[in-house]
Amino acid sequence: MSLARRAWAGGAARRPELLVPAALGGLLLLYFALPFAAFLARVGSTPILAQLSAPGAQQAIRHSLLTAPVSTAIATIFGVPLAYVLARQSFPGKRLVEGLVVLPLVVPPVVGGAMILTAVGRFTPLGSAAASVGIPLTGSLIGVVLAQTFVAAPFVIITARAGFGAIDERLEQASRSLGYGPLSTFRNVSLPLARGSIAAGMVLTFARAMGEFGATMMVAYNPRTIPTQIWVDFIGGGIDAILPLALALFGLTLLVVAAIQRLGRLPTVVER
Amino acid sequence: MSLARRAWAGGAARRPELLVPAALGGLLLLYFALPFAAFLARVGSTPILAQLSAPGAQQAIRHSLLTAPVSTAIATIFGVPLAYVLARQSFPGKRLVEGLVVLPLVVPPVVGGAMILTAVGRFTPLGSAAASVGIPLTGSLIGVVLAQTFVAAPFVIITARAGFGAIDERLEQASRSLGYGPLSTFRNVSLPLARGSIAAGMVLTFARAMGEFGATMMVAYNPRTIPTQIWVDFIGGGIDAILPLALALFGLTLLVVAAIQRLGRLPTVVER
Amino acid sequence: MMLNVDGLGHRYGTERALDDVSFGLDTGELVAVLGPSGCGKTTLVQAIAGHLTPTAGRVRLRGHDVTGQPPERRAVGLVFQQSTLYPHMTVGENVAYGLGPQGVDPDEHEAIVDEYLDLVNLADRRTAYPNELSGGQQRRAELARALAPQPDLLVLDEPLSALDRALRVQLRGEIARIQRETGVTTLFVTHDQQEAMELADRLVVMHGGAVAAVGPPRRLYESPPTPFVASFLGRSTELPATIAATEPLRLAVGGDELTLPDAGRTPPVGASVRCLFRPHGLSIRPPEDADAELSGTVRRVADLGRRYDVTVETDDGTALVVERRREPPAVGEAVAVAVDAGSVVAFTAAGEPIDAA
Amino acid sequence: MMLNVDGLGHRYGTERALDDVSFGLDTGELVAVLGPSGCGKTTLVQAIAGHLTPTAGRVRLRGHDVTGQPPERRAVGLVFQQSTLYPHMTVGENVAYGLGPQGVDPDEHEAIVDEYLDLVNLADRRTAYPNELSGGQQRRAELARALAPQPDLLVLDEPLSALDRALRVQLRGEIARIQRETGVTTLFVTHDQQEAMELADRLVVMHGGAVAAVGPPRRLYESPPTPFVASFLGRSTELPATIAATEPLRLAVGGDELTLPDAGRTPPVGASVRCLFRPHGLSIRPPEDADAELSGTVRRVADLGRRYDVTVETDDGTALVVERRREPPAVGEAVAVAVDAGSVVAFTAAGEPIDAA
Repeated sequence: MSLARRAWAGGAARRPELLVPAALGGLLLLYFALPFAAFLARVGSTPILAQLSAPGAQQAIRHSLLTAPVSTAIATIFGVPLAYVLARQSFPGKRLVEGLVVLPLVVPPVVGGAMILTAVGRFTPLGSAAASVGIPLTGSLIGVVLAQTFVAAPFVIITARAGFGAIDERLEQASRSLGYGPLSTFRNVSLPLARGSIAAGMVLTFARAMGEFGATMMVAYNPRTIPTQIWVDFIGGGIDAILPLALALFGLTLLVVAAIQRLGRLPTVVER
Repeated sequence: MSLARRAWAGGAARRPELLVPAALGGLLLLYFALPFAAFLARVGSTPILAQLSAPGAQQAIRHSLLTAPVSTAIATIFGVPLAYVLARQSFPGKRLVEGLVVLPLVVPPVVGGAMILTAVGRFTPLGSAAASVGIPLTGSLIGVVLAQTFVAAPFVIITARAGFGAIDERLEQASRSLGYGPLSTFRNVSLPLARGSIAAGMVLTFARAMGEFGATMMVAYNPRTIPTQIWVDFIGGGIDAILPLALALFGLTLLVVAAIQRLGRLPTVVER
Repeated sequence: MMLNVDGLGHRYGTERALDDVSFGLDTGELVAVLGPSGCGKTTLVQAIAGHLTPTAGRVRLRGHDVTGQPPERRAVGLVFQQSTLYPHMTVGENVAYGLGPQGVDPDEHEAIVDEYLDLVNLADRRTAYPNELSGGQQRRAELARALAPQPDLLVLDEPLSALDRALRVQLRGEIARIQRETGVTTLFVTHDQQEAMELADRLVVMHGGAVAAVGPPRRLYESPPTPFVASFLGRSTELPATIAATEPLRLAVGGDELTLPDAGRTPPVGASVRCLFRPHGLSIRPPEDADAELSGTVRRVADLGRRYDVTVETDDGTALVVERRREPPAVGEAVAVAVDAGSVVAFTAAGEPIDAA
Repeated sequence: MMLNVDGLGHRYGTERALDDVSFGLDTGELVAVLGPSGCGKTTLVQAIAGHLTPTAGRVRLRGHDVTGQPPERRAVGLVFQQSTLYPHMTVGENVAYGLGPQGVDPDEHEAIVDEYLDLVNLADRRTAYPNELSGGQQRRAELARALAPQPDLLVLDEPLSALDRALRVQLRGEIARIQRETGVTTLFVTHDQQEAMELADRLVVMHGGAVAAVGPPRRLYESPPTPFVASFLGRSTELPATIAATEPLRLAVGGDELTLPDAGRTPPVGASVRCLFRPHGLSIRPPEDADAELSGTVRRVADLGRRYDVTVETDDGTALVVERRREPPAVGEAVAVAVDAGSVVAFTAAGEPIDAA
């Protein structure tokens, strides 16, 4: 079968009929690449470090590097079990749950922010109760985490679910029949085999959390994260004022993509 | 085999060991559901129509309903051929292309906006040349489309690619051997079989384009789309001022999710 | 009895997958569950191993009712058609995996793994990963893993169906040897009657979720209780016939008469019966041969190297396959076909066997 | 010649999948390409159908070189192991799909579809969708679709390998009938030697990307050119032997001597040879039987209903399978084994056949 599989690839390797779609797609790729290239060229002629050491930029970076990992951790701890249940179990209302998982992905971030405000805003019962015991749910780092988690958690759920779904359930059954309970089986078999997918999902969630802008603007305009700081700087100083912080964010993004590619999982997961 | 497949599902139907992960995941689902519920409850007590008929709101809705379909069309026309090539062909540099497709997905929207500005901003060669012939690439509906396409196009590419990838290449080979050329085969076999995935991808791209905020703020703060108008209204009037427009966006989102669920493709595509 | 399956039934929604399935396995026995796709074999395996709770009936292991027990509480080793070796563990680690829950002293794991890898002739692949093994080696590693914890019962669910014929025949012999050497009670599930008959002490033939027959291969082959069992256990051609006389039992088939050995109970003269002819019980004769019961025209001759399969179309249009070792007749030739009465199995119109006493 | 494959070679990167493969098919012939997994069968099919451009050699259809032609320019009908019926079309639409490019008048499509659905006994499922068909019906619909455009060549790539044995045997007969009725030149690719021998006029045996033998089943079975062909075409046990005398040819095997029919060319006395014994060419005798060439102990008796397969372990430890129709000996019994010299195939140490003249 291995030969057979390679046969298709080999046959495809000289398919002239793919030239037209490749040319069409190339235009889109060019449009993706052009802004990147222009951005990098422009950044090259800017004093990066000086601007990054300004107190506002420093603080924004600190806030982002604090909140995004926390949001990712929350999304992973609660999302991976959910992903496993969705991959393994059918139950009444499953489509509703699936819809709920996808919703934050398609709800515009500003609407998501508005929704969070209606739920935990300062003048809601929940928000005022929390604020009165000294835990402000908006305009605080907690608010940032709430916004990021809402918007970014679906990525790790969906990707981990794909990973669990790709594991033949019989591998788990074999483990049970070899004497391991459900928890040991999950730890010994399901988790190691889905590790790549879970990591890819965490990386996507982290990237989305780092870049979160719309919902954060509504829920916690202060304290600033990198994206909100970029906006403030942009209002004040235009494009050149924001290049250093944008580059910092972009650098983190590049790291993320490199990690995805090195894990080698995203294309697979996305492909199948 | 059909019996065998159902055997697993049936066996899973009473697996008590899934209660703990289900409970953990339920907390996350609750956090997704709570803001929605609070939002809908709050909206119920607001004079929607009056506010939606204000000229600013009307114009924002018009702009959004004009730009998002155009962006979706561009992404589809160029993205679906690219998806087909990625699903069927291996070539040197494919990983780079895949990285390029994923990048706009993980680049923070504000950074994406900054990148577009460095490429086609008013003071760049490209931007000034276009503006001089009367086609302003920023601060215009064209700018909105540029921002939306950059941010939203990956969705239709990735989803369509998954759809094409799921088609056994031998179905296409059979069509070729029955006398159809590559183009007829694509039209008769590949396209109909991937239709569900392509539609789901278009729906996701449309939703993302409708909700686009960060990049649009940078590239075209004016003319206003619904998300940018929401932000402006929020600054001026707080949460209650934006509920009608947010509801309009949310309503469109709900339509989108319903369409996805009805097409029945997203969970499958995402799952595998 | 090592395994007792008692009145097992299962439904998926409204679809009945298993219907009142009962049989047992003695210690050390190798029994094959044989049936076509969709006959409920897989559901049966899942219920015995504990991955599915049947909607009716009981499963007993060593006399203990385990119907409600989870799989990890039953000592049932399981090998599926697809490999379930863990890709993130070496072959040795896979084989050792089942030893932990048995409370085997970790110091002894190494020796036990060696022993079982030796048993399946895989000692030199201990540090390999499953994806580095050939298809046959994967099967053997899987057997070693299932056997190492010394299960009460080994269940092999179509273990060879995904393999090439040559490998399948080879591994069949390996499984027989391994079962002989370990003495493990084995349930071998397959759709391949040749495989089942070659390996098993007894067969459980399943059809439509129910047990169609239980017994040793030879008895079921020679005296099948239903036409389904008769045709599933070996090639045969069915011809309609009527009872011409009862003592001795004579059947009218295709214009000729055929005398069968005395039967215990027979339908009355004139009743319709279903006759199944085995290819090896038929022989080609010259046309007009006085001893031959049937006549027809040769439609096809398949050369199988060792023998020819000659397809003869009888005068009423039925295609009859006849085995022949010598030079076959030519296509188009008119021939007579003699029937070895001992190889014919006959059933009443209702499917009751007419026992050749 | 309908198809000529001439010196076909293909590499995937540095891996050689096909190596100088040449053979031809006469019009109306049914030829089977037979070989184990990974022998290059699939690559060969892809090259013949035009879905892959071979790195060496030519493919000719009706004498025209089509090596560089795309698949749609070759009239090759293709059926794979997996169903490739289009799920969004009915069975009738699937069968009609190939008629359009042939320029068949659309008014005639209906009649042609009816004709081919009749041919495969599927006329009543015309408006069904493929997922409503059983596995066997899908195969037949696929055959109808491949045949409807009346291809020059029908290529069946393991068409039955995914099916249960009972269905496989039944469809094998169907394929033979359909091929006979349509007269289409057919290349049948399989790993199952029984399937190949039953269906094919000639075999092309492949091994490691190259052609190991071409010829009618019986000739290859009786006079295999290599040990691989000998063992792949039928069960056999290999025993090492040495030449004891050359006229007549006598071999020393396991302490005894075995006289073979006169051979054309033989190695010198004392040379090592490889002897393959067919199970049906061996027979169990009482121990100390003067005519028996080998002796050993019965290790296993498998009851196959029609016959027993008796595994005898010879004194040097080789397991020899012997077919027996009568009551078999008991396990553990000491027996002698007589060899039918005519069924033995012998090769030099280098794998050259020692032709029984």
